[in-house]
Amino acid sequence: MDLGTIFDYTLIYSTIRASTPILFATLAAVITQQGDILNIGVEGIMLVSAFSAVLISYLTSNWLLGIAVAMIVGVIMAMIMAVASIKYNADITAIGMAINMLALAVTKFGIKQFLGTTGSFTDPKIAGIPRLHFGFLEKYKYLNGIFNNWSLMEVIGILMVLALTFVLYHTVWGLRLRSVGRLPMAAETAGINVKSIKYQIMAISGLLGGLAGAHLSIGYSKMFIENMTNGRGFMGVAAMFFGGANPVLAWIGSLLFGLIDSIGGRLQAYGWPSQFVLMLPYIITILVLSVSLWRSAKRREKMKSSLLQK
Amino acid sequence: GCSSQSSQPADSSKEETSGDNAAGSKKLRVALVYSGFLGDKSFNDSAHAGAMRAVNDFGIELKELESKEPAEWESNVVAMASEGYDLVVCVSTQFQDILAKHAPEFPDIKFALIDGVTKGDNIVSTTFAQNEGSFLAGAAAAMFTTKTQVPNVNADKVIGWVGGMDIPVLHDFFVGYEQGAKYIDPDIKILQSFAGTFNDPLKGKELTLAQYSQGADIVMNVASGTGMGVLEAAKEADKYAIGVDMNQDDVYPGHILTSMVKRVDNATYLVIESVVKGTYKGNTTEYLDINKGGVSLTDMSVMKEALGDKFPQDIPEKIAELEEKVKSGEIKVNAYEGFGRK
Amino acid sequence: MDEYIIEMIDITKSFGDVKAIQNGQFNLRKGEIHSLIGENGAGKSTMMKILYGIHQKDSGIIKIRGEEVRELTPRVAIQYGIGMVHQEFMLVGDLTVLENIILGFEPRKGIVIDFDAAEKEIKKYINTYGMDIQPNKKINQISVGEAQRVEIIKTLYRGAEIIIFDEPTSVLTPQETVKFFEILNNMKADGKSIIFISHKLNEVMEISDRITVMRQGKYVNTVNKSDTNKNELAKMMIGREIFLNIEKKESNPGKKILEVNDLWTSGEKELSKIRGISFDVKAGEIVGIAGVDGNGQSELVEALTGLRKVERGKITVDNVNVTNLSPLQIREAGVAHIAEDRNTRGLNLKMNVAENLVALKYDKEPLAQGIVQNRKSIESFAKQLISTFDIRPNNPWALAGSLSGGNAQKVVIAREIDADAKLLIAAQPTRGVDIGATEYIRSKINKVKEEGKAVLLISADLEEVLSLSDRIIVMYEGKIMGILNAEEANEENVGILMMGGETEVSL
Amino acid sequence: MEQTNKYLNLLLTILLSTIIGGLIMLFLGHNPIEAYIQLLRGAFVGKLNFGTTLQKFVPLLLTSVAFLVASRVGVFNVGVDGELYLGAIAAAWVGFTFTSVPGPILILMCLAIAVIVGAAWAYIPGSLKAYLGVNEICVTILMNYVATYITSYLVNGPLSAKTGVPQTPTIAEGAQLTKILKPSQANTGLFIALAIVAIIYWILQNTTIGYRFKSVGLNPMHAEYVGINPKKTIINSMLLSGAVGGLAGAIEVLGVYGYFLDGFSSGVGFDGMLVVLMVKGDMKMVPFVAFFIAALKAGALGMERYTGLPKSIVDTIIAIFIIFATMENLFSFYKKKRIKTVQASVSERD
Ligand SMILES: Nc1ncnc2c1ncn2[C@@H]1O[C@H](COP(=O)(O)OP(=O)(O)OP(=O)(O)O)[C@@H](O)[C@H]1O
Ligand SMILES: Nc1ncnc2c1ncn2[C@@H]1O[C@H](COP(=O)(O)OP(=O)(O)OP(=O)(O)O)[C@@H](O)[C@H]1O
Ligand SMILES: [Mg+2]
Ligand SMILES: [Mg+2]
Repeated sequence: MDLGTIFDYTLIYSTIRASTPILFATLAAVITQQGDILNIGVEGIMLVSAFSAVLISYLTSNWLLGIAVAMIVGVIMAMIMAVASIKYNADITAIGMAINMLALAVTKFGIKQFLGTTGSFTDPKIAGIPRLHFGFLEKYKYLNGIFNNWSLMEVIGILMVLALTFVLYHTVWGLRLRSVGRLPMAAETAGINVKSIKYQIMAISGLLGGLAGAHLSIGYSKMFIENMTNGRGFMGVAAMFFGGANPVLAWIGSLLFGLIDSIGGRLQAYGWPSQFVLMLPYIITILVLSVSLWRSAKRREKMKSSLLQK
Repeated sequence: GCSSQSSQPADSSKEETSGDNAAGSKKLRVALVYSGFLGDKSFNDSAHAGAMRAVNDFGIELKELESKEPAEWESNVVAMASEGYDLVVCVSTQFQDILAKHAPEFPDIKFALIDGVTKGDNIVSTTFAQNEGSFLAGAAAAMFTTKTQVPNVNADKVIGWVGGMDIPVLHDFFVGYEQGAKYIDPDIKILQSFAGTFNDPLKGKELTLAQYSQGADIVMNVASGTGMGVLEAAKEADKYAIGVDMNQDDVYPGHILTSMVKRVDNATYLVIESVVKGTYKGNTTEYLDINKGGVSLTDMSVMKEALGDKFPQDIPEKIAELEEKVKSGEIKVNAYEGFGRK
Repeated sequence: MDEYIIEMIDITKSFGDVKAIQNGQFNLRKGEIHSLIGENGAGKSTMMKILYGIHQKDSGIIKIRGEEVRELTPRVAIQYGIGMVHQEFMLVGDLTVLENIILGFEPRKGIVIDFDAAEKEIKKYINTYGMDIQPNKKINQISVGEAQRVEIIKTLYRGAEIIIFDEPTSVLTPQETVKFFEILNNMKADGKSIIFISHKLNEVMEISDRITVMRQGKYVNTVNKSDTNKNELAKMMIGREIFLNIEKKESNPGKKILEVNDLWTSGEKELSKIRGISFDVKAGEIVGIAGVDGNGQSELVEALTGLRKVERGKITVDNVNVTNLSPLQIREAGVAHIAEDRNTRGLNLKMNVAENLVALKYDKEPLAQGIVQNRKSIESFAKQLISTFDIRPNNPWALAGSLSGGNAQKVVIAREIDADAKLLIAAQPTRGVDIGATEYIRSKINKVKEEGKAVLLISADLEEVLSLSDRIIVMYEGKIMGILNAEEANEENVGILMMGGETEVSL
Repeated sequence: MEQTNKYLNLLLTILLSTIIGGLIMLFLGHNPIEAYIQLLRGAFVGKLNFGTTLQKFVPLLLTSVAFLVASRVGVFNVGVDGELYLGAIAAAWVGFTFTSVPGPILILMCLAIAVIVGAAWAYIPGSLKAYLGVNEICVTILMNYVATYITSYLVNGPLSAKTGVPQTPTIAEGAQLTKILKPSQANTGLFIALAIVAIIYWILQNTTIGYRFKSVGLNPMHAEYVGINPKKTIINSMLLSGAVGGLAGAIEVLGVYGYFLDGFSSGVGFDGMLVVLMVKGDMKMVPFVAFFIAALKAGALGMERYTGLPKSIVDTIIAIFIIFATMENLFSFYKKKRIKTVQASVSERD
């Protein structure tokens, strides 16, 4: 086995590329988790948005419009969840799973109804989200390989991580959101409208889920295939847990997925049984989650220890 | 035990004939049962195309049932048989056991199995020598990867292969592909990946890009929906791919060297035709190998047009030569366990 | 009367079938301290939560500065200059003191929070009222007293002119209470109007200008402090005269049942880690542990009952080493435990009374044969305890969560006393229970002692500790400040020890 | 009073989703009445159709109960699918390996191994949850992927029938459960499932095990305090949950397929979870709702066959139904009225 062709510089960009579809889902889960809502419906939001993005981009040949509509559709889906869970007290997990199911069904007959085909749809008329190409980088092999030709969405993804961090920890709204997620009574008594904030984060989650979907269908690829999210929303939720709902840590979680995925793809080529390579990201995530919790439990215990005091 | 259902075929046929103004004679009723969904631009779509040709040519009545769930495959087959369809075509190897189990329960119904073999007086099986077609694809890929005059082709002797689910029939493809490549150049390195699913184009794309980054210039897909991602990766990375099942050459012209066509459409058309013409004979197996035109490579004309004079003309020439050798038996292509001539 | 800045007239409020308030009346003059008193569940908190907009009244009129306000939410209340320091602090543990204070009223530079401006503003209050806090610490890391100061600054920061304190002193030491009253008087001098909720009559008599009494959701009366006295107030609160001091028989301690030797544990907070304490409890005596909440009492109880890991040291029960055994093993060694928090530990509110009562014996004969539960025996067992301990309603299938605080506590007491253990650990046995039930529970605990069992009583209520115990251990910051015999202990010297001070009588 | 409201709610929910589904069909240019008739026919009329309903009911019932068992201790076992797969392949392995064992014993062996494997698999998320506090929803979702890949590896490698289809060899004739309602695939697994469910209900309701589950599920702090070990209880319930999940897989193999087929069951575990969430933990309702969903799914097949309406419409209706069913006070108009009248009478008295 030639390790050089597995761990070379192209792995850096391929990690970014493979992690971005998960990253948006991760952030969609992070923002709601900050308000104590486990948004397991990201998967479905993504799927419907991916479909809308392709549909609009195909009909108008305008990728911006595609993204915009994907985001609107994402918000609509999220609002269904929000109304059901906030106004009508529905179990958020149940609603999330129902939304996922709804998304699968709706897109299935959506393809047939609006695109006149089944299963999958691709067409040259679909306008894709552009890539950022810098001519001056071409001279340098490594810089070119790592930084050139990023998809616009990959850049936006990272900007989103920074933006979310900023919003959560430096703005008024972020402070209020964090208090809502941790002790809603405190927020309520500070005159903060807890429900309104919960609706807001669900809406933002819908926007991010919409971006996630749009990236999937007109950014990362230019097609729509039934169930093309294929668990990426769930992976996003896992990455969110990994990062304890902190945007930067959760981003690292999704990068980890991307990295393992990329390495896995390369390892397979050397004859590893495909199934074992394919299950690696899942196993490693479980391991990392367990180890990090085990360690933090230990650390907390140590910190709490009375023997170390005085 | 299907007597209790006798009323059903009657009334549904009534509905359908009422909408049918054609000649008084009853239309032949054909059902196609898939083990997945249409729209894969490969295996299933190909069968669908064949069936549609039969609809055009013979005016048959066609019912298609798609499903991904094995439990539903079985009940779909049984339901179609109970409904009294004249011919039930099962489009996938996966129906082998289901047919073996249920065909005897419906002795008056004709069954056909595409891409698999099941014995039975009312079953016609068709299989393909995908290994032979893949042999040619492998040879073409092996030659192509060193043609540095073609843009973005490096001198490295590395080619790729991306499969959908890791199931036996895909290995039959791979065995041929590998043998073909090694036939051209024993030193060639072949990267093999499975996406683990037939409908995750993103995964297919990622795997393909990984293979490109490991030096492959051309990657064959045998991956149904996942394969869409393989082809897209070729276009995006400005590299090359090989299509499968149907002629995928013009999906991204100039990036798909050729396609290994499996004439599922022909197989479907032929079995319907045999029933129309009354030549259907149960308990037979049609082995559609390269000799019978069951598998073949496309003529690379799309690629030729795209590359112009950079197109390596020696490839189609060599492939034509190899094709003859395979046909004549001079080259014997290996098959994966459970496949090949029986 | 237009001099009132708050008028609440004919307020009613129900929670489902519970009529929390039926005829609520309350008013407040500018610049006065007006106490609201009543037994547990009298509706004090509910009245004030309605005023602060947390609960919506079912009917009635609320006027603020003479103006009728129909739609009250916390935000509206804050705009009217009302602030509330809640019975349970409304502080977000993960956030800093500063963040908690400015929450909802953040000074900003553009969309960014201006933390510097906030800190400057807060310094003003710290200086004016002499309230010491550390703005950049997380709430998790500060003491209860400090948390209360944070709550007060929070209301001041929001511009409150009318401040409601819901049982503010229940978590404070006598000395801290003195300091707290100073702050209250400062605020009054500053022109703030204050509502003070309590059921401690001493405090009420000390601080108030006027006093309103509620009983069982109904308004009883409003009196000037100068026109009343403690006895009259007590009668109004309870509707009868009551004497809490139970007769304490001369104790007759037997052999040591519980021995604790150099015990160390971790703690929820820095101050509540147990750091090397030793003591014992003998058969036939009640040892009381006094101390301000959060000085390690909870941790001690948890360590003794197997709910918290012991890091060093040894615990024996009747000469059996139970250090770090499981709660079940410790119970089997002869320990019963009245948990300090009936809602989370002591009871399973979502199970019925019978299920709660059998929790210690559900898998023993005759309540179960093998793994099969015997519904009939469970019912008769529960009914018997219900009648012995006078639990109301006497329906074994009622949900524990539907019981009033006092009756819920009786379920816990019944179960633990029925366990008939050598050692009863009673943590805050009467917390949040009304006077009638308190009297009953204390007499039951005393009876356990008289039966020759060992009792360890932990209570934040100094009066309770003093009136029941034979010996009193005072804890401060996870250590024992002193162990006093009942005769030599009084509110003053125990109070000083509770503050970490020195006193001559300490042994 | 409360009870009737709940059932009334469910009926109203069904009605509402049916109407919405009908509107969607109208919008898509189909006749909803016709479609619903075909749906009912597809679910109930004729041996094939009714049999298909029963065949779908069995695994759904078992996965619902598997999820229910874990949910009693407050654990969200989304991993029933994984347990089902591993149980299924283990049962298949025993079934085709020990062919000389007499039928009934072989069946028991198959069920036993599936139970063990399913339980062992569920032990992982259970113990991670109990001892490390790792979120079980996250872990079980991830473990489902792992389980699918493991079975996929086995069925394409060591346990492959080598026929070109990714499946194991067929299990011994004697181990196959008898089909009822031929030509449908309904089988005597139905009775095994019903018996198992009855036993589990009995355990949950009448035994000390059930008491412990309930106690831990409703308040683990209290349970710990009275001497029940919440960690062990969580793990035990996950073991039981996994066992039932594994059993569901075994019954599918022994009853429906006769072998393990790669990817044979998509998402029954999820469906089971949804059933439980819909009834909000009311155990008695689980079988009925599971049957209802199974009938809808089977009916959808029929509807697609007879009308050409895509099955996805029924999936849409089911999803809408779930969304409404999980809402709490959706149909509270009559409740509100009640409270208002109570208040009115109160103020009258005062
Ligand atoms: N959030 C709630 N939802 C439903 N019922 C509640 C709630 N909070 C309290 N109750 C009801 O209040 C009654 C007594 O509870 P509560 O805790 O107020 O007791 P208390 O001793 O009167 O007050 P406290 O413990 O606050 O001093 C019970 O009947 C309980 O069901
Ligand atoms: N959220 C709630 N849901 C249901 N019942 C409640 C709720 N809050 C209070 N109650 C009930 O309303 C009544 C009044 O409770 P409230 O908390 O106002 O009493 P309180 O006078 O403050 O008592 P305490 O001295 O214990 O704080 C109690 O019987 C309580 O059970
Ligand atoms: Mg090359
Ligand atoms: Mg109160």
